[in-house]
Amino acid sequence: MGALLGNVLEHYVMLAGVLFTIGAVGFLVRRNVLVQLMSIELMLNAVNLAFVAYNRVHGDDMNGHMFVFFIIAVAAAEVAVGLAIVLSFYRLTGSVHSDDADALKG
Amino acid sequence: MDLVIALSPLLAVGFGGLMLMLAEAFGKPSEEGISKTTGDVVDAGAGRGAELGLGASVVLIAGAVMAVGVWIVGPETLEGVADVAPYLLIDRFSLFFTFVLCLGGAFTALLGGGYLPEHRIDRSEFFPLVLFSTFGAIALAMSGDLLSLFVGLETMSLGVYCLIGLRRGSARATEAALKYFLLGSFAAALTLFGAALLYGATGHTDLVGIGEAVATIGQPDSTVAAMPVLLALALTLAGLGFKVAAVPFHQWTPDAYEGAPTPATAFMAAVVKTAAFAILLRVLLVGFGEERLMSWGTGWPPVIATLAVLSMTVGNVVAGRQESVKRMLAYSSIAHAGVALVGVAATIRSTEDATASVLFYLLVYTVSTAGAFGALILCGSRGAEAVSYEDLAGIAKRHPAAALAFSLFLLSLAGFPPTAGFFGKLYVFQSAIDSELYVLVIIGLVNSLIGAYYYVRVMVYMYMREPVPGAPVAKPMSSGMVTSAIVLAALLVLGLGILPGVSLDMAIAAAARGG
Amino acid sequence: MTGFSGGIIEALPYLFAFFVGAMIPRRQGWAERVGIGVVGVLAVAFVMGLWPEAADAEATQAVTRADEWPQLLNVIVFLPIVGAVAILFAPRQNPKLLRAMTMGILAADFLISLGLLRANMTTGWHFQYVTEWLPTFGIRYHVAIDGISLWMVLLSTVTTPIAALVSFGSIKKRTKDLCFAMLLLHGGMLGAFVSLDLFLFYVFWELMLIPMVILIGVWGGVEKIKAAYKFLLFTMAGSVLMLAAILYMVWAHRQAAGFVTFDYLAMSNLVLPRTAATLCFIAFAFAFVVKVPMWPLHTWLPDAHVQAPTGGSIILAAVLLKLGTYGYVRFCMGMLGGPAYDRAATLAGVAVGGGILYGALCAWKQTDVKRLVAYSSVAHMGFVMLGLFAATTSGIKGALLTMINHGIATGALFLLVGVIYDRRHTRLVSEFGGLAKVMPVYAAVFVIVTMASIGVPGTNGFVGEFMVIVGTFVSSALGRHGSIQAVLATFGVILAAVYMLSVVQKMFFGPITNKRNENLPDMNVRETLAVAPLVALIFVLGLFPSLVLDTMDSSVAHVIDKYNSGRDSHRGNTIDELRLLNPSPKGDDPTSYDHNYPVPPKSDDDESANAASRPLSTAVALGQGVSRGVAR
Amino acid sequence: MFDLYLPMFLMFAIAAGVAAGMFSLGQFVGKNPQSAEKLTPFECGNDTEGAGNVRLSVKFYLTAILFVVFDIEVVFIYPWAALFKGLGWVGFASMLMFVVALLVALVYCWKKGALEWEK
Repeated sequence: MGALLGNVLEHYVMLAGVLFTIGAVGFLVRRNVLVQLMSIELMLNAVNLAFVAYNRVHGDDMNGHMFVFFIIAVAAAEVAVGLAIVLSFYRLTGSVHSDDADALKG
Repeated sequence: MDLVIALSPLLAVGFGGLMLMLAEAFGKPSEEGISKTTGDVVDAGAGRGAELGLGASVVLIAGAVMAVGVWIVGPETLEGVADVAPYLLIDRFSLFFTFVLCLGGAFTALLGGGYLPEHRIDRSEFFPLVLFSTFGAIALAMSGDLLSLFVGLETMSLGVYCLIGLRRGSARATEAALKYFLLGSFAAALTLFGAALLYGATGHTDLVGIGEAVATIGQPDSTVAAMPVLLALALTLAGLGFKVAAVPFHQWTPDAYEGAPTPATAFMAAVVKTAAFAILLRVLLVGFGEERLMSWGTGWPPVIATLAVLSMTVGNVVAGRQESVKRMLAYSSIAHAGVALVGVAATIRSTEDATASVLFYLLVYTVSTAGAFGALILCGSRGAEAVSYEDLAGIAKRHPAAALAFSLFLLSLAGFPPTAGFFGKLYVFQSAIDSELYVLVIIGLVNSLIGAYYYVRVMVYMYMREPVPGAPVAKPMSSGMVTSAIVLAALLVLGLGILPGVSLDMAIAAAARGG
Repeated sequence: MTGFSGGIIEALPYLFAFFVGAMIPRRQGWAERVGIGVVGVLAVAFVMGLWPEAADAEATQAVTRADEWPQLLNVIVFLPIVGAVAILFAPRQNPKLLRAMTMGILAADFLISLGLLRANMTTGWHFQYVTEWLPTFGIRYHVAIDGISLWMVLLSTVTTPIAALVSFGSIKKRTKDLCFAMLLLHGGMLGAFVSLDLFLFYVFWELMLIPMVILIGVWGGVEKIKAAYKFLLFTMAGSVLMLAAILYMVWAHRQAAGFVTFDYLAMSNLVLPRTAATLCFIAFAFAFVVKVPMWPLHTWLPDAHVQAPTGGSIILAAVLLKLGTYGYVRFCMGMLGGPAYDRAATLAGVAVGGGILYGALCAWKQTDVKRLVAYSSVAHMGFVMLGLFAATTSGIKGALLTMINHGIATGALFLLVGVIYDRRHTRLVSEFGGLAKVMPVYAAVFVIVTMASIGVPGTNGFVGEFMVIVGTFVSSALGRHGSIQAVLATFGVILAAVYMLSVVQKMFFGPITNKRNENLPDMNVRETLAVAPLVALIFVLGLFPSLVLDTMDSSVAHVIDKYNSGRDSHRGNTIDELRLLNPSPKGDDPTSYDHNYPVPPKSDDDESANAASRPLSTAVALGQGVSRGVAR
Repeated sequence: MFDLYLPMFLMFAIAAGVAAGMFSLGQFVGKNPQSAEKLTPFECGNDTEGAGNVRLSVKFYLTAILFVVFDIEVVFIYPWAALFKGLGWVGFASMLMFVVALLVALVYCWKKGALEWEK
């Protein structure tokens, strides 16, 4: 077991859980596309926190940290692609409101 | 050195992608390419769609051939494979999937090579993107660890988001890309959180380690708590459910399929779904393969069975009422995901047969869907793309070959005997009956009845209906690449339908000896 | 005999591919034609390579009887299918060549099928050919005929050329699709009649569907599409349930005998638990009752007939309906005798009440001739099913004979209705009157065929119906209802006379009411040529029925004793008993009906071993691969 | 446990108090006339023209994103550099492949004109 006291791990995991739920609810509730993008990033960072906290418990290998590196890199790429799509969406429809995305119906 | 041989399909596709990027950047635009572009920076790849398409398909077919080569060499004998083991498992299971994914990618590249120049979409980034997405899909199918699962999933998905949003001018394509992007990254975040909980509970990130740790739940000395594992199971199922487009998570599919250019839709329907099933099978059978989790009472089979029933029923019923053929094919791909889920649910008792049936079904599904979309592309030309039923009215008189090809693929999707689709469905339902899931089989068969209705409805429009005088009529286009893709798909559909012996034994071998 | 012809058979596919390849006309110059021909040959070689067993004939472990040529059935079934594919490559521009090719192939098929008559129908399967198709599934390409299916094949090879001859006369547009649909339909029907492997039967059963839908949908009448949908969905609903029953029985056989097989011989040797047997019987019966059609599920037939073109409705009436009854004899009575016996009395009631009486009353009310003939065929098929439910020797023989007679008589009727439809483009009885004066030959033929369909002694109709009624009277399966049902059936014969003669009177005799009927041309050469063989058969079978009846003795006896053994085992078994009827079938003597009984595969990985699954260990092996090697 | 972090909490509290105090003082003590002229956005003296959200050209976005994407890769090079000695040739070869992929991406962006600042 890592140097951390047992119950402190729960604090971190609790925090990660709370952050994740905030991100998920933010994604589902908010209509502005940029806010949805931000809430996805929030969810990813909550997962990072959980990984680092758990890695502290399973002390010997650096799996958790390695995972975090990859998540950060992929999140950056995801944001790049996401912003490009949002930009072209904004260019075409003049708004970032996801309710306006109703050209495809039926 | 063995490692390079073992990973040859993956490296070929990746290296091919890089080469294609450079070729596209440094190639000189074709003369008619320059005249068309209005922007100040003349796209180097302008007007080069056909050549790049051919290059991409050659690379992907080479990948497929290498996969068969490594299969013949026998991945167990190559000892270099152990170095990269927990992250990329090179065994018969992943080689079979590599073959299917490369085949699907090759079809997409061929269709794209014909479709893009025809509809003046001059974004020839299409082909490097197809290569990189297939690279991600193969990595996903090969991955034996949550890390490479996530990286493969994201590489594939990012490529597909761009593929959809390629036609920047059209609001429909951008909107489709936006919807798929939002839901796709949401699904990836769910899967990730599941992975974090699994890592926390078991201390392993590789699937086999997780499987063994999960098996120790309940024993006195086990350090693994049941709660996070069950929560992780739910989250992973939700995340992969999005990717597989099972019903409760399918809202994005019709819009994404309809908005995207048709070759991209073929790619999503064939390759993305197959790769998602590959990883779903591996995660469920290896990560959560322990008896209690796999039993009908306490484990995931009832969840998968409900997903299957919902997907089949909703997919078929809603597909029947669609007006656009592309949207109908989107809902029918949801129904086919449902049938494959029946195979996954059937793994509770006859694991080998059920896994082999899912593998074979996915091979048949990839070929038939790619062929169907190819024929749909062939039926429409520049201004008059064939999308709705009315566009296809009376096309059998104007372009009998395209109509015949389209009917063949529709019959294969509907599951009529001489074609491969029937055998795939039969094999899945037989393994479901071996696991005594009678209700599932009955529902599946009734759904294939509904499915037969709307597949034959397209044939009715093609053969028996006259085009409404005023309506814009889709003129069939002539493109060598699309025709060659269709002929290849037709040969495979009939070949697998009449003589499925060889590929069937490969599927069984792939499912049986994991190592 | 087989040496030389075997060689031809081996070379046939390559010759055929070369011929088709070289025939693509648009390419000028000989080099391209030869080149494509060679590509065709390579393609066939590739296909042969995929299916190694088919290439060397002696791989078929079952040696058939000395005097019978094993490949005969393959040639009969696959000639039209390969012909259909060849038609696709033929040029679309000149229909004359297309028609000539189709008629040539159908005539050749008819002549070859006459070879079947040469062997006398002793007990056991004839012209049997077995080869491995999918060993891992136990699916074999197993074709054979016996007394019953022999006459079905001949009926089909006789009526399809006639239907083609007639439809080429009346249909001028899209000939290529018509030829393709006709040939594929012909091949599918023949395959369904001869296949003894449940999987093969199901493949041919579904293969027939699409060409018939195309026939109805493309050249049909006003609302042809609705009729095509109805036909497709009714039949599909039935066959989907049948597939579920097949899969269950295969699984049950695997539990009982240890190895997986789809073969009919193995399935008929299986005793299922009581509820499962009843459910399977309901599934199979539903599929065949829809096809027959029997009373509650017959609504698709009148629409399909009214909308179908003449040729299509001849085939539909003459052969497709017989598949339902043939399927009932072969699969419901042959495999699931027990539940068939329990349900026989009620189903016979439905056949008499719904089929014979209701069908006759509906026919009587119709104003459209084609719809009238459609309902009359519902009545005739009611007779056939009554004979099958009676399950006595004379009942079943009568039923089989009525199937052949109905095929001939109703086929001829539809042909004749097509004749006046081509002239007046209407089918309403009120439109015609006093045709006898204008078209004497046509009237004479119509009266003769009406006599046959009513069942006047001397024509074939009478013999069949008489034997069915006698069989119902003495049947043990129908118990005390037998006599009542026989009486009602005889009453049905009278009703048949009523509605047929009333139509004949209205259309042919009395004054010419409608001016347009004055100068209608009489039957031309093509139509007379088409109807002549049918009229001849009416009298031949009417006066010498023993030609057909004697050949059926052994196979009808076999069906009855399978039916009785099924009944005894079903009555005796407890709720969950699952066993093989006779555990040691004699698989190798050609005279027994268990010839070529499927044997468990002798390969090393014993089939039953991997049938019992080990969920966790294989799953771990699946993911484990070589990852164990990594020391982290 | 709480006493371990007491000084930190105190420091936070004081900082928050000072900041809040400054704002509230300005609000309550000073008089702030809401004249129209005072509410216009302050643009270093000259008056404003044109719409509020001027259309930014794409190149700002492009440069920022390219920076973010390429800078993240440094995350992977750091641990590799730390263990450079231990990894030997295999490590070097794999990192070489990683860098080559990045190079191809850079050349692609450059050739496609993503890095052009002024036309």
